[in-house]
Amino acid sequence: MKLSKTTDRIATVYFWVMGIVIVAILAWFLIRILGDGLPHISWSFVTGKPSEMTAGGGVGPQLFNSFYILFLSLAFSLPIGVGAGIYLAVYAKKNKFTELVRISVEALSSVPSIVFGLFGALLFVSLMGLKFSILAGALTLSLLNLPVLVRVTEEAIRSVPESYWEASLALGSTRWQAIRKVLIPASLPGLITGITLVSGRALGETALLIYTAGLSVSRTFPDFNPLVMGETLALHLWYSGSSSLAPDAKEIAKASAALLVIIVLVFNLLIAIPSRILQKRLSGGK
Amino acid sequence: MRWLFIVSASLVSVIIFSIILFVGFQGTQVFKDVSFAQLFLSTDWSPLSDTPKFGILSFLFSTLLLTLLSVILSVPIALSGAVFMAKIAPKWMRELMRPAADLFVGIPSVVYGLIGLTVLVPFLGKTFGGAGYGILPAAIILAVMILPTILSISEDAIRSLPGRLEEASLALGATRWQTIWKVLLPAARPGILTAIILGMGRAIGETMAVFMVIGNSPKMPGSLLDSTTVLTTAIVKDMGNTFYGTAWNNALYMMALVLLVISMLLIIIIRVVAKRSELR
Amino acid sequence: MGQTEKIKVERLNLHYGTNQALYDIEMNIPENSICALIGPSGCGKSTFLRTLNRMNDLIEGVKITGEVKVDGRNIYSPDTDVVSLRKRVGMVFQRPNPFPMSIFDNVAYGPRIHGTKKKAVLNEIVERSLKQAALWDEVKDRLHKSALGLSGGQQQRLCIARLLAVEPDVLLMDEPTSALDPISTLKVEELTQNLKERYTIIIVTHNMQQAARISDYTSFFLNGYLVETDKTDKMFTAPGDQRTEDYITGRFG
Amino acid sequence: MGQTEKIKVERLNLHYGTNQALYDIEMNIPENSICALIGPSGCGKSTFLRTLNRMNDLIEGVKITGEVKVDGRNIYSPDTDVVSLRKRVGMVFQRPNPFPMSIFDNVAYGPRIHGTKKKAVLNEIVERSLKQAALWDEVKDRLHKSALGLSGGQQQRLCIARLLAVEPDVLLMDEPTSALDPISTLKVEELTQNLKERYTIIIVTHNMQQAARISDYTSFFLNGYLVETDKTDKMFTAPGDQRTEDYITGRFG
Amino acid sequence: GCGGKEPAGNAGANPSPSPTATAQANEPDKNPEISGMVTSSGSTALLPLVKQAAEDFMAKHEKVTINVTGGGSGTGVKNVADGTSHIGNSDVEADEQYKDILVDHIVAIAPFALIVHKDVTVDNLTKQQAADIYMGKITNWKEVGGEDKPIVLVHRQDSSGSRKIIRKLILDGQEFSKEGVTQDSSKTVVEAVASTEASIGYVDTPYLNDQVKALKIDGVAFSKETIKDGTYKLYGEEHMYTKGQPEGATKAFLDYIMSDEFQNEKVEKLGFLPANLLK
Ligand SMILES: Nc1ncnc2c1ncn2[C@@H]1O[C@H](COP(=O)(O)OP(=O)(O)OP(=O)(O)O)[C@@H](O)[C@H]1O
Ligand SMILES: Nc1ncnc2c1ncn2[C@@H]1O[C@H](COP(=O)(O)OP(=O)(O)OP(=O)(O)O)[C@@H](O)[C@H]1O
Ligand SMILES: [Mg+2]
Ligand SMILES: [Mg+2]
Ligand SMILES: O=P([O-])([O-])[O-]
Repeated sequence: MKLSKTTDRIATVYFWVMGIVIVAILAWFLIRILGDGLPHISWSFVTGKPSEMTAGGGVGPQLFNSFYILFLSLAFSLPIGVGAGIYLAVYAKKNKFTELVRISVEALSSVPSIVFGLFGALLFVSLMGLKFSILAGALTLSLLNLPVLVRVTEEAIRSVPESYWEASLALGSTRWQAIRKVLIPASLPGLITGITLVSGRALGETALLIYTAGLSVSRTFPDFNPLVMGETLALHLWYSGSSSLAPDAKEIAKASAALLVIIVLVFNLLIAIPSRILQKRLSGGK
Repeated sequence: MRWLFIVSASLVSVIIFSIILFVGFQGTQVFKDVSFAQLFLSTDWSPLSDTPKFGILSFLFSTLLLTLLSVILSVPIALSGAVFMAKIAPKWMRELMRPAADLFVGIPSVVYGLIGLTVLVPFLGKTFGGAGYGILPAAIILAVMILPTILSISEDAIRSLPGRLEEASLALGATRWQTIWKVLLPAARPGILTAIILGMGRAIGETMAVFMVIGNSPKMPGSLLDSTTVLTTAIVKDMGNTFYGTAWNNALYMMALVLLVISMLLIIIIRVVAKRSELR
Repeated sequence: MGQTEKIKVERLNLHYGTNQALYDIEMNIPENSICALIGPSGCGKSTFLRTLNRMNDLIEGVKITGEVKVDGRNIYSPDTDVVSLRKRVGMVFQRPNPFPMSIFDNVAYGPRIHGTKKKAVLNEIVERSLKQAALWDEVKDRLHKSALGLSGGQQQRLCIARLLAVEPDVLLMDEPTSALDPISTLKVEELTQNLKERYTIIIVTHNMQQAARISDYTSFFLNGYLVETDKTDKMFTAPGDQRTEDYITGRFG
Repeated sequence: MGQTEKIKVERLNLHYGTNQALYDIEMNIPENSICALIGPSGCGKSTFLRTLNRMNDLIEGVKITGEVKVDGRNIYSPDTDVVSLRKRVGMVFQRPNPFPMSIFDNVAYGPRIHGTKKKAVLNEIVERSLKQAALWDEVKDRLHKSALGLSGGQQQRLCIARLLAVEPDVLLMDEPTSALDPISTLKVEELTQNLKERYTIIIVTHNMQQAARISDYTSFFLNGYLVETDKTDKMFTAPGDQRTEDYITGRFG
Repeated sequence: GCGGKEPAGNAGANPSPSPTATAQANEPDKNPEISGMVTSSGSTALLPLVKQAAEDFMAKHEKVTINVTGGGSGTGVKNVADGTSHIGNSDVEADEQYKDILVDHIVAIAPFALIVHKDVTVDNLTKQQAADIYMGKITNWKEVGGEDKPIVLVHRQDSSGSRKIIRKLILDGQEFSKEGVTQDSSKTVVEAVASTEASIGYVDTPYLNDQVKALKIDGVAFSKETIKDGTYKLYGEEHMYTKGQPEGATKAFLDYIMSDEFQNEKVEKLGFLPANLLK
């Protein structure tokens, strides 16, 4: 009795310490990245064109490309990922095929991005003739997104109580109606978390895009042509850190890192707010 | 509608199989030049010597060690954090940690690597002597990188447990810790395993950040602070610069195949373990 | 009372994996009647009820043999449209299961998925259904609040309202009043009396009084067997089987 | 019957956020007695019950004022040890909530967390508790199978067994029999009669007959107010309040 | 914005003698309005130079898009051979198997330097000392006149052009020691040497900066002059390969890179040396 209470108290302290440690780790990284990068961020940096030799280059086109590639890759991977997730959560009987899909998803989730890059370079860049392009990059990136989307969708839908599903079917809905009108809305908060996760990772991806999207930016800005090369912000960060000869390459790398973090932050906020409202609505709080 | 979902699901399998086929086809070409035994049982990696040697055993060993170590470092912290967020933290703290964790998934690995290279490596070098490169800094960086993934997915799993479980336990006079340890964590096990698998997947596949801090010597590590190479960095460092179709290049594809096989094996092991513990 | 057979069950057997839960069930249920299913906990009442609109299809490892005919057509024949079957044979569950949406949307859910779009029509359906389920007065001011904020009893009545909104032929009710207070229970019981003019109702209940009060026929289940089915009057006064009598009078368990 | 006051409630008010759910409740519950709480759905019975072992602490936004004294000590005073309070004041919920573990582990859960390690002792406790809850015969061959495979009624009895295994002082039961068949119900009712020799029991029920059958005192709730509390005999024959009479005789809703 | 000057097309089309493009089609292309897309991929060391050239060239030619990406020398050569890109950049000579189909254009000279952590007191190494250090025969700075500290080797990866050049010019083709640290780009080598005590590395001189100290070799410090007069021997050639003779925009682009304008101004500014320095 006494012992269990002491244990409980120790556990509580332990969890608090761990919570604080995590916050501290994250905060330390954040402060470092932002502290290093923020001083170099200016309007002309965010919107300007890059420059090879002279200082003062910007990342405007890269920023645009980042979002464009992210958007396209989600457009490809979301339907398939959510579809497969729904299949696993709802339709999948326990059979060989389901088992196969499940293992495929897990296997896919552990494929190193360099392998995706090589594969994308072969399939999209060479065989499909897309050359180094935004489209090839986005397609390859969507392969990377896919497993996370599948897992998150499945998990989100599974966490919806069985009773909703039963209730809907018992009212004569088709499975699809039950999925669309009850399961997906109820699992939306989870899904959104997943999409944010995927987006964050996609925005930060480099290894894979070097082989598929290329390191140049279009001369026009913004250029919606998906068949031109499209260096993303993360790529530019990598390039600035490993090859660029611009005199302020180091600052550009740091500023790009900070900018990326800010973007992901804004992204999170933009997505988190509606999802929180949604969650409140779902859980019955007024 | 149903067939659409099946097609999506099949597509996932098709993709992974094409990747395995592609990597496998290219990789097995290496056996034209190198014997199976030399490749897998030798630690001698000297691609440029007059009689090139392509032994990948040390890469394999280091990959496993690094993955294991980073998961071991990360999981206890991440799980404690998940429990903290789901059940203990006051609301404001949770609302702060959640987006913060998501945020960190988005930081490019190069940035982690750079911080590792400029902060962690010199620190470890000073503290333990030597240059500070090796599996330890790589594992620490990886642990931080996969922490948010494991954290947020496990937190979801714990949070989505029906409240009646907690109620039932507390109403029996269990302390919060007992409830967490004996009821909530076991009940959330499938979700937690998913989280760990995903985190592990990222750890095995991570390249850029590891590259900058692990040292990349093609040899067995003498200690956790000794320069060594893992499969991903072995692949990435030479893939772009070796010529297509050479034994060297094919050996790199072989390593990619090995990497795929290892991660699949890990997954299968975890599934078996999970299934067994579920039956109990 | 209706003479035509609405539901006819023949040699129905059901296994959960290797456990048999129903044995050779034979039953006829006439149209526009109320049939009560009684029996001790775990005897298979819920299981049986769920075979009537194929809700057991959802559970993995369930094997069913035999026939269930609704309006003369075997619902387990391969050409059955399960979706339209479930629209005709609706179900209220033992535990309230409202959707995580507003009260209005819960009730409008069925009509909407079956094609009703017009706001005015929906309004009317929702109001009527909630009134039939004796819930209207309590929720009319908070129709657009989440249904999960209701108490257990209110939630169950909402589920009944939701079912009524799709106007099925047959209502399957699995202890629909076990979470209701006597007054709501009374209202729901009255409601079933009204509904049977148009619908066929099969209701699982633990409450002998309730079975006696509202049903025309009563079926007694035991350990997966249907011990006997008869007119309720007869069943409660002169049951044909000793076990039935023992059960009704509370003599065994 | 015990004379000492086991529980004394004074000016208890409870808000869910801005909604008040309980108003100025005053109540005394003597030791070794059974007190039934009745009232229409949503009147606050469950809410009140949960204040007695501070289960409402878990819900965000709940504000409580007033005092609840158990054995003369206010359980809402800051120095109360909630954990040992809940061990003394145990609870069975409206919906069965077994843990996703084996039947044995469910029942052994309480004793284990309170320090019982010996296998033999645990075996004995589990068997005794399951027997008390009238479940032993049904599950004795599958003690190590998952509790989630039980039917609703079996699950609820398992929850009762699980509670009995920790041997609390006070049992709070929120419609514990609403998912049970009459035979199991009868057994549980009998059980409560046996238990009250040692325990104080507060039971929420929708079933007037049940309240009348088993309880010594009955409290009638309405819209968050405690209308009246009295000896059960008196309450069902000559209630002091018109509203109580109307409710008991089914005249309003 | 990018203000292209119309007549500047002449400069690009100006036939400038290319020292290595053996069968140069010398016919002057008078068409000032070249158009099209040129893709160039490969060596990361060469990237900044090609990117800079692309930037300049696109400013002069509104209708031409030059796409540049890295991927490594091997990838560049493979890409140009299979048609994925028009130009393959490489800092080493292409493999035998490509000799027949690819045309080599040497566009710059890349000098190398040995660099050390700033606290290292040694300023000069003989070629033999450097070789011994990198082969693992010398493992402490005190053996070459420095403090008593174990040497940390910083390498480039096996396949890197830089490493091949050091192997050829310093180690005379012998094996590198397996100890030490490997980085995958010149910049991260600088980064690693700067942050690791007692370390030594080698980089293309464009990447030299004041975070690290460049060593003299056999008493000679790196400069344009010491390279030109042959006393500083540590340098390599940068190649841009095309599949067959270049045409159209690709040719114009390569011509621009070989033009005096680019060679004399930009190449040196970026830290490389003009391709014709040694001619
Ligand atoms: N999904 C399932 N998987 C395996 N066995 C099941 C499942 N559902 C029910 N059973 C078993 O089938 C038998 C009949 O259960 P059923 O739920 O039909 O009983 P019931 O008569 O409705 O009981 P109650 O009155 O408690 O609801 C029980 O022994 C139960 O354990
Ligand atoms: N968690 C909660 N948050 C907000 N309001 C609540 C919550 N739980 C209950 N309520 C409200 O408090 C009131 C009393 O609810 P309570 O569950 O105590 O009623 P009850 O008498 O137990 O009803 P029932 O017989 O249906 O179980 C109801 O109006 C209900 O809507
Ligand atoms: Mg049932
Ligand atoms: Mg209640
Ligand atoms: O130019 P590198 O081949 O050394 O990268």
